[in-house]
Amino acid sequence: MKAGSNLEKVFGSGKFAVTAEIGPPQSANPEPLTHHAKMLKGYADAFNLTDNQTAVVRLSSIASAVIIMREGIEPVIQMTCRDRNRIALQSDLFGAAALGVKNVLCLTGDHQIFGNEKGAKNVFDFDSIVELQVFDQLRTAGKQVGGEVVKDPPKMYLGCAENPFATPYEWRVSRLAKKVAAGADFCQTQAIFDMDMFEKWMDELRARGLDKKIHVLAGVIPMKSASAARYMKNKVPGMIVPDYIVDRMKNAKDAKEEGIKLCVEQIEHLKKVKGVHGVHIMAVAWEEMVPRIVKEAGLYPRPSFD
Amino acid sequence: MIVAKRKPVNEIAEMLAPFKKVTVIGCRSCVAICLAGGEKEVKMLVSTLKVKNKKEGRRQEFQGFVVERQCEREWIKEVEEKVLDSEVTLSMACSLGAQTIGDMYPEHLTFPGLNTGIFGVPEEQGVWSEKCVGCGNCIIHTTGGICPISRCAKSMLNGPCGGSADRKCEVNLEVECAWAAIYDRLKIQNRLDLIEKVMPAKDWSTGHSGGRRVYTREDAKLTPHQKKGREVVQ
Amino acid sequence: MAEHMPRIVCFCCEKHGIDAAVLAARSGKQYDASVRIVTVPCSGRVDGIHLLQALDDGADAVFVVGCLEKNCYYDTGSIEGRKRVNYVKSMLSEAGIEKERVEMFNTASTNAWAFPEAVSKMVEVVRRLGPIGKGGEQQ
Amino acid sequence: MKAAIQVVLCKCCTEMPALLDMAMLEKIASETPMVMSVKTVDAICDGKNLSEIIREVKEREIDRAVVLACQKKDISPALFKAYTRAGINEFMIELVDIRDQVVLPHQDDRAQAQAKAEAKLEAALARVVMLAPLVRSVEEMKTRNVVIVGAGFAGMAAAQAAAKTGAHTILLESSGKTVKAPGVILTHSKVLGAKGYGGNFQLSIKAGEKVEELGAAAVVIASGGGWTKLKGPLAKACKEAVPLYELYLSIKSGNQIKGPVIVVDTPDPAGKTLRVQDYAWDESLETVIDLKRRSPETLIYVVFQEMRAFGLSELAYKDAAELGVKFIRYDKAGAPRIDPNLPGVLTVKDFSQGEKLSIKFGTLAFASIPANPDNMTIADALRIPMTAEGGIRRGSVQRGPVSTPRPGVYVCGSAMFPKPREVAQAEGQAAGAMAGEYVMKGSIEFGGSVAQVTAEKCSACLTCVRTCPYEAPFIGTASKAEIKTQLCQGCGMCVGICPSKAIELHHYTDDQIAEETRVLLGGDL
Repeated sequence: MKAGSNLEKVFGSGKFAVTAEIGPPQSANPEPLTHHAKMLKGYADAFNLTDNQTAVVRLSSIASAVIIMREGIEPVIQMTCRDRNRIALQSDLFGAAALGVKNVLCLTGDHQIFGNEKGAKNVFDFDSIVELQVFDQLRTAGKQVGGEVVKDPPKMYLGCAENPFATPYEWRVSRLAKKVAAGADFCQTQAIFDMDMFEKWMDELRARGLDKKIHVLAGVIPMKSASAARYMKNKVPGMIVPDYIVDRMKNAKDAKEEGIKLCVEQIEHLKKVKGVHGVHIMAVAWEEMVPRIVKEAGLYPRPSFD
Repeated sequence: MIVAKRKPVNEIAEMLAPFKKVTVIGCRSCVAICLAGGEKEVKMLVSTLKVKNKKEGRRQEFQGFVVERQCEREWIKEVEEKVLDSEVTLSMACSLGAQTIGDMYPEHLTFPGLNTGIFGVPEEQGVWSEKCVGCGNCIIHTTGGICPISRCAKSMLNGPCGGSADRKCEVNLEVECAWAAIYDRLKIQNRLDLIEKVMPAKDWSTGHSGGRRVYTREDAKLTPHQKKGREVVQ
Repeated sequence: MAEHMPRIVCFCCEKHGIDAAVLAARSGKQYDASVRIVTVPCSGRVDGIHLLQALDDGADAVFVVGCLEKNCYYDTGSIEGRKRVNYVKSMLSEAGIEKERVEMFNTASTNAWAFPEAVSKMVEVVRRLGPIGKGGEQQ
Repeated sequence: MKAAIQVVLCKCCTEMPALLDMAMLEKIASETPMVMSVKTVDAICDGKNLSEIIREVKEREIDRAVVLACQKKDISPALFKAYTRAGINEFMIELVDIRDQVVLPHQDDRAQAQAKAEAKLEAALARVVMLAPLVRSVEEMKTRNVVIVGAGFAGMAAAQAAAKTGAHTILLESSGKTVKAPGVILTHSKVLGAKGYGGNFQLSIKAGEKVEELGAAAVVIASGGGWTKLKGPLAKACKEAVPLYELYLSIKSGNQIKGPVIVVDTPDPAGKTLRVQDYAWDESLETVIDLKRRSPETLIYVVFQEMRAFGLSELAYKDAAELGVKFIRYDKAGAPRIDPNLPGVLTVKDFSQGEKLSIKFGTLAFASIPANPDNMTIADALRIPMTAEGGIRRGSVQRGPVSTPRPGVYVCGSAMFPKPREVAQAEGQAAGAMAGEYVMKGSIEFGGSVAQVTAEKCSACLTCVRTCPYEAPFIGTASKAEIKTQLCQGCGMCVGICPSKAIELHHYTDDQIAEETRVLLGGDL
């Protein structure tokens, strides 16, 4: 056991894991977090708390984690390199561990140009791979990047994100290999709509034996409408939404129902892909649908190790 | 070279508004070449300011000229009288030129006429692109000769971020993803093995993060014995 | 108060531009006498400084006449001319001065209307905008 | 500044005095410092008056002159010759076109015309003292060779015409066909590169297997080809569309053509670059008639924006119509379109009937032939511009309809864009004659009003090098820009763009232009 988190235990047991995302509020009010925590408790093995996602200022990931932990559910905190240098990153990791957090997702972070503080000075002291490497060295060797020895190092289960659809495609698997080498234990993928392309990526991944070294959580997004599908297809860089999915959403009588149905079908499909060890459900601003999706995908109840 | 851009005329006019006598000094080096602060731009700006004053009924006296390299004291010294003969100097050089004049004549006001931007390459006439940020520790031999620190919006050291789509940078879709370019270059050079290597944390202390940098060549410096007059006193 | 007499300078290329102006005159076209032509070999010879200095020297408006861009005697000269005019326009707008005071026109040497039309457009601009600043006349 | 100025006022018979107060102009002139002589003549184009002017030049040791008359083109030869003979440099004469710029266009406004004439005179007086004498240099041509690239209709006509002038013609033909034309004929040959300039080119050519150097005083490009890359929305919507030329060849070789057949003039019917030439029309008629005769049951539509049947091709138009070919004319607003969701159907609004038509087709052709890929090599070698469609771009019509922007290089026939045979031949004759005449002058003149770099001010920024269409500026051994005077045409583009103001154009210096402008605006003389 690297950190002893629930998520780590699920993977260790060989069960198909489920994680979901909770977006912290754009305010100091903890209430939405507790509300979602209560609603989602028992439907996923761990919950991601985004770190100022798309560079929009939100309640901090670590604080949010502590708030949902009070409700008895397990957090995966996110730590981007956009806003912190190596001093802050290591310090925050100490802090998070001290507060009982056991999973951390290492991200480079969205550029501030997309957020609500466009005039910000970014940091990017590290990129996500360096961050993984540094955190891995901290937990295993108890050594900071600058060489300082840490007596009680943070025990963390390290995650990373990967987009199988970003260019250059030939390089995407190598990128994941680098993350594995840097110390990643699990990987969440960008939302998958193009199954063929994803499976090709998985084939390559398995060919390099990476499925034995990292737990892949395939990302899914339930869509509310055809316009959401079109938006993701055209406006989100690095996301591929095939035309037939846009058409299916467009032609549906009840787009929301269709979106849920599609998401469940996708999960069913992903369950069968060799090397996929779980799904990560990103129901952005639609968290209340997570229980239904998990149930309909036959992933309820979640395993318990207590 | 250093690439700069003229400040908007109204911003310059506002800076200069309280003064009656203005000297505008251009520079014949980098900023002339990047069409921002050579003799032509100095004359254009002075003429525009005069027309603006005419429109607004303001009276100001201008003199405009260029020096060879505004960042070097010797060149400024040659035009000292003209500089001090005005209430304010508008430097049409990069900020280095403006600061050289400012450092030489601390009581005299020196204002910037340009915004100094980038270490840039003239890609074609009228286009300059950033290709270095002066990190003080060059690594482009490992990245196919392409600098990811300056050419990637996030200064990624280990490959493209997830926003790289169609080989473009998500931050500016007009700009090529630096890592897509690096990948291609390494492929041509048959050195793709390099991208599999995890690059460790970069030491930024050689850059601006290490504090203001002064590079010296001890063998080139003049000893006190070699200096003359005022140079010795300073 | 007497109406302001416009003062307009035209930098006219020696090729199609001047030929068009001459043709206009010889075809009996009449245009406002406020326009003063400065002959240049090519509209690409025009420097932004010339245009701005003319405004400073008392012109209410300045225009450049060059060959048609696809039929320029010096091949790319009138394209250069247009770019210079556009840059001056951008500087004027930054300075809060009406950019319509500076304009580029292109003509074929065989077009007898182009030059008088350009003049009346510029005269129209000056009649609408008046001199640059109140001080223009009194100074 | 010392100067001895002569001011000449031409009455242009009676035109000037009818509007202007000549006495006032004389007074202004005579009261200006350094003006030694003021002469009013009835007509400067009258030889008698000229000799009177010149006598005064000698008597009063005049070194420069302001002449108020008409357009330079109309009076220059006689006046300039006379002044030159009297020892006054041609660049020291300031000619003011008072007739075309003041008298003719301001007939109704005597007061304003007078004020303008006075300002013009004063500006000329201000300018004339700033003028400097300039010399022109002469370089002998090393050969009398006119090299003609391409032995098609245009090239052969060019060779004939050039030979008539006495020039030595060398005809380069890329194929091995038999060519009957005067002068040297090199088959299996093409131009690879070129050095030098009009009058003294050094061409590198491939003749057979050998690469040779060839001196040329002038070059005529008659390499043929067309202008059509299949670019445009129609070509994009219908990937199977072919150039008409290919359709023509296919019909000739007896292939089955899938009907119905539509011939459209261009793949970009609503675009700005539409250039329907006689060629396209003639070729279309010939093709559709051929097809209709071979397979009368095939439906054929010809969709054109302009229908131009000149001369005898009017008969072909009639023939085609009688055979049952449908002609549809359109305008830009009703331009043909293909909906990507409905490939194989062309919709177009018939201009004459105002009816919107949807036509199913099996074959779509554009009235065009492919560009000649050799044109790019030729244009590259001679450093002349190309059209977007892959043809050679000719220069301004003021230089002559078969001139390129580069002196000594001429272009004719379909090398520019597709042309009917007769037009190509006529152009070939013109190009050959012009090239011949150019070569037979035996020398080139250069210098005079050209650009010059002040090395100390030059930042070697390359802006002039990149901007000049004639490639006259280059960075010399001192790492500063220099101007190759033989190439400089005196346009002054480099001067206008130089960020360091390191280049001046003689006769049109910044100071001269600024001073003229200032005085024209009422500034003190």
